[in-house]
Amino acid sequence: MTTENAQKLGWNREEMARRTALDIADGSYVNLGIGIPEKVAQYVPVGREVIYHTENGLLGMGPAPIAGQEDPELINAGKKAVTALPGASFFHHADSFAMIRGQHIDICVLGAMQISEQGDLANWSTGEPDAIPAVGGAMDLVAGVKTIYVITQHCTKDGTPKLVESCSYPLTGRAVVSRVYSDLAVIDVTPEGFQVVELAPGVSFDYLRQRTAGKLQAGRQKGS
Amino acid sequence: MTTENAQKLGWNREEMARRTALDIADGSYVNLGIGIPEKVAQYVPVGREVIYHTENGLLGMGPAPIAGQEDPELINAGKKAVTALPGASFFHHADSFAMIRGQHIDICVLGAMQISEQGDLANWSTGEPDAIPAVGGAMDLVAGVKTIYVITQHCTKDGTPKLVESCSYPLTGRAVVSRVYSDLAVIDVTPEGFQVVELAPGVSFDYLRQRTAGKLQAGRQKGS
Amino acid sequence: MIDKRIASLAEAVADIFDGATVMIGGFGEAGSPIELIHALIDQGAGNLTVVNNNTGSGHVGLAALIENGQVRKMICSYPRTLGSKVFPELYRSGKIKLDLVPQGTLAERIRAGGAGIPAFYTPTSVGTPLAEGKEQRNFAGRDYVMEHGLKADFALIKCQQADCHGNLVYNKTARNFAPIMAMAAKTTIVQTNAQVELGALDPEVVVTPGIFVDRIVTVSDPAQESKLVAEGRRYP
Amino acid sequence: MIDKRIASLAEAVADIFDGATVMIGGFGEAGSPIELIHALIDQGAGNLTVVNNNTGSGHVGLAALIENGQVRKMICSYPRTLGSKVFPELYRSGKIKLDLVPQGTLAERIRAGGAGIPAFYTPTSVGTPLAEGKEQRNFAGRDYVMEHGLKADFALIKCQQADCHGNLVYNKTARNFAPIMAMAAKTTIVQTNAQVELGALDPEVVVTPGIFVDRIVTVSDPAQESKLVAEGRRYP
Repeated sequence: MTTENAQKLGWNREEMARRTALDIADGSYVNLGIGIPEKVAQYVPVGREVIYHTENGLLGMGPAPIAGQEDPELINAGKKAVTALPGASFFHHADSFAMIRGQHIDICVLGAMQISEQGDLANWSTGEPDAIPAVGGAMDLVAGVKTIYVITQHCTKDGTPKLVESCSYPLTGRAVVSRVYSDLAVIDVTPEGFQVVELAPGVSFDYLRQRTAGKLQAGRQKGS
Repeated sequence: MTTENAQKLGWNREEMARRTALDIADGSYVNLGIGIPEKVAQYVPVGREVIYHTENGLLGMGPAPIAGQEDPELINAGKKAVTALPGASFFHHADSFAMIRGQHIDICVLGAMQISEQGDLANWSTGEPDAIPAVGGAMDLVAGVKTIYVITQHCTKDGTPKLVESCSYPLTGRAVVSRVYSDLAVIDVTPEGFQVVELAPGVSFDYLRQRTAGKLQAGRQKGS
Repeated sequence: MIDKRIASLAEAVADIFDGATVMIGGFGEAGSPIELIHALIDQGAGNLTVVNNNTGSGHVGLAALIENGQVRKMICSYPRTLGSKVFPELYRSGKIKLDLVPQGTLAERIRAGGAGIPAFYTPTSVGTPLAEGKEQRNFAGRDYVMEHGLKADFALIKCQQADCHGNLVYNKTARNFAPIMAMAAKTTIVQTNAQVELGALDPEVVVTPGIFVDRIVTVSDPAQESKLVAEGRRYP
Repeated sequence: MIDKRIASLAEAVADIFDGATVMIGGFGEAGSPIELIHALIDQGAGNLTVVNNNTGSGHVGLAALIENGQVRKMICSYPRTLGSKVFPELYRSGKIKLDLVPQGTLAERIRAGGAGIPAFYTPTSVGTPLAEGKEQRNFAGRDYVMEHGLKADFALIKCQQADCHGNLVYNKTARNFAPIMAMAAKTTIVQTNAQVELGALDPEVVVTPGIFVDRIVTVSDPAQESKLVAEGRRYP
């Protein structure tokens, strides 16, 4: 594989976010996790109106303010300055998580360390003994939101698959992930295991299978 | 006993309410039941500020509005028109009963059908088979408010004692009543049974005992 | 684009189905969505389970819905309000069922239903007939009963102002059960006294965020139940 | 007369005792009652159990309270915020305990504590290490864990405006845990940006009714935690 080919293989972070945004229907209530998921908001197709929830107590969250307009008391769950759009509302934490736990949010997009072929998600702890455990709202989101999408690099930096038969890291939730958007493919979690929905440019099914540890079905993918 | 004596015996409804009001400390948060308890608000001694809660969603309830100023959407738990005083707040039912159940209300004054010497209260149902059962917020109030006072006629119209060894009517709550204000006396519920705090004008301890079915202690009463 | 406004009351309640569980806001007449209830009478769905604190009064609103034979069961705390005659008669003749729930337990069950809490423990009703048959448990020396979250297929509620996203504010004690019913129902249908532009409601004062609301109909001059009752009106 | 205003921060926190459980509002710096925390550092109570979503950042506010050795245990969901260095060091050296609770479970436990609910069931954390050792139960085919209500001896919170009865309104996402902590604490101590006349707050928009508030101190120009951290400030 030449360097040039390697560069063309798969999706970059922006493309992953753009691809995810395609699957967010008009009128959805959406919670975006920290990192690549935050970028999804930029790519929602024109003509769709999506309302963003941030679990620290705001529905109708808008983009980051222009420089100098930041309000330290108007932040998102990642503790970054945001804005409130017309139609927004503020509420306290118990009400905010009632929205989450009560299955009122349609879609949550999260990052991942591992996803099992049963849809188990590990994204909060490597389980290393000296790590400071920190969970935030991740377990609440995966237990409560109707549909959980994951955006993630298909493999770790050292090439280890993140899509696995069974997670070795501590779980965030069991059987919660619906769909994975990796740099290599869009993949559904189904009763028959992982199923390819779409392959990224230059990615073949065999290439993907070599980098996936769980059961992988060709499914109804388009592309090569 | 002459008619004249009979008229002087005990407290009337207004006096019962006035006597109860004496025991409501400055700064208390208070919920008043329907009937004689409602009258207590009129008799709180000058210089004390008491904040009234009505379980349908208002803290800082004021007296009835002047005629013609009634708002059908500003009512108390008895569904009568009220007012909101400066410092009032409106909230929904779950928040209102969180105040009650969470022991944030200091005093609740209720009517009664029966009170047992253990402090059990029956005030919601006669248990008759053709009665329409209706409980409202009574069970929540007795379970949640810090101190429960009862205002009641000492006996029913046919002379049957309402203060009893054990309630025969269905209970509203067990061991919940602190003090009873009847037309004949103020009576504490103690581990040793009913204990007289104060006798109404013209009422002797023996007279009271004859009209009380539970264990009655002379206690530390003033008066005859 | 998100616009939850519906042109007519009839359209707003069209899909309420036979056998549905319907939460109806209001404490007495305060907050009662009387026009939505009348639209449900016109629509005719039957065998309903209705959740409301009371059972209506006179022969309009909730009482009329009951009188019209559309309600199989009432879940409520106080079916005996002054002026409530329809329910008692049907109840005594065995034509309607009653699930009597203490008012605060009813409110907390509805909130739990909306908040994804399947069950919780409460001290309310311990030692009373309403705790019979319910699981009890002691925490830190005190007894509690277990109660279940309550959900509904539909909620019919009334508010003061609404925007097209479904953000709502209420009027005084008419708020009562509406915010939690909006949370607990699959489909929440709102009649509002007034519609306002998106952005007109301060985000700090919105009581019901739009996420809990599905349909909004404006009824700018709603009937007052007690007036209809005093005039001896009947619906239909 | 009811007047919950207290003249000084020192007076407001004077009776916080060794071993107390103290809920502290704020999500990151938004809503953090930094002046009240500094007053608690001056006051010196130790062996505290502190409930907050995070563990502070830099060497001011909550981080400074921890660094000062006053905190025995943190109950929180995310003790690893950017800029949080004090807690991780003490935790690794075994000098502070951590009770890690999912954020929504933490919020619901606090609300339950304030609402007289000793325990409830939640789907959050089922099948994860945080559910280990907790009672589980199946309702309608789904597994839930039982969680307990959480109360405190004191709550320290910050608001935007307060009246002398303790009615509070907040500023944007600084609201976060404050309203429920005010409910769950025996004594709720508030620092407010501004005091307003009784009656100045519309009863429709009060977020925390005064019944949940015990003491109010005005701090009209509160420090901004991120600025202090950026400047490398330390307290005391």
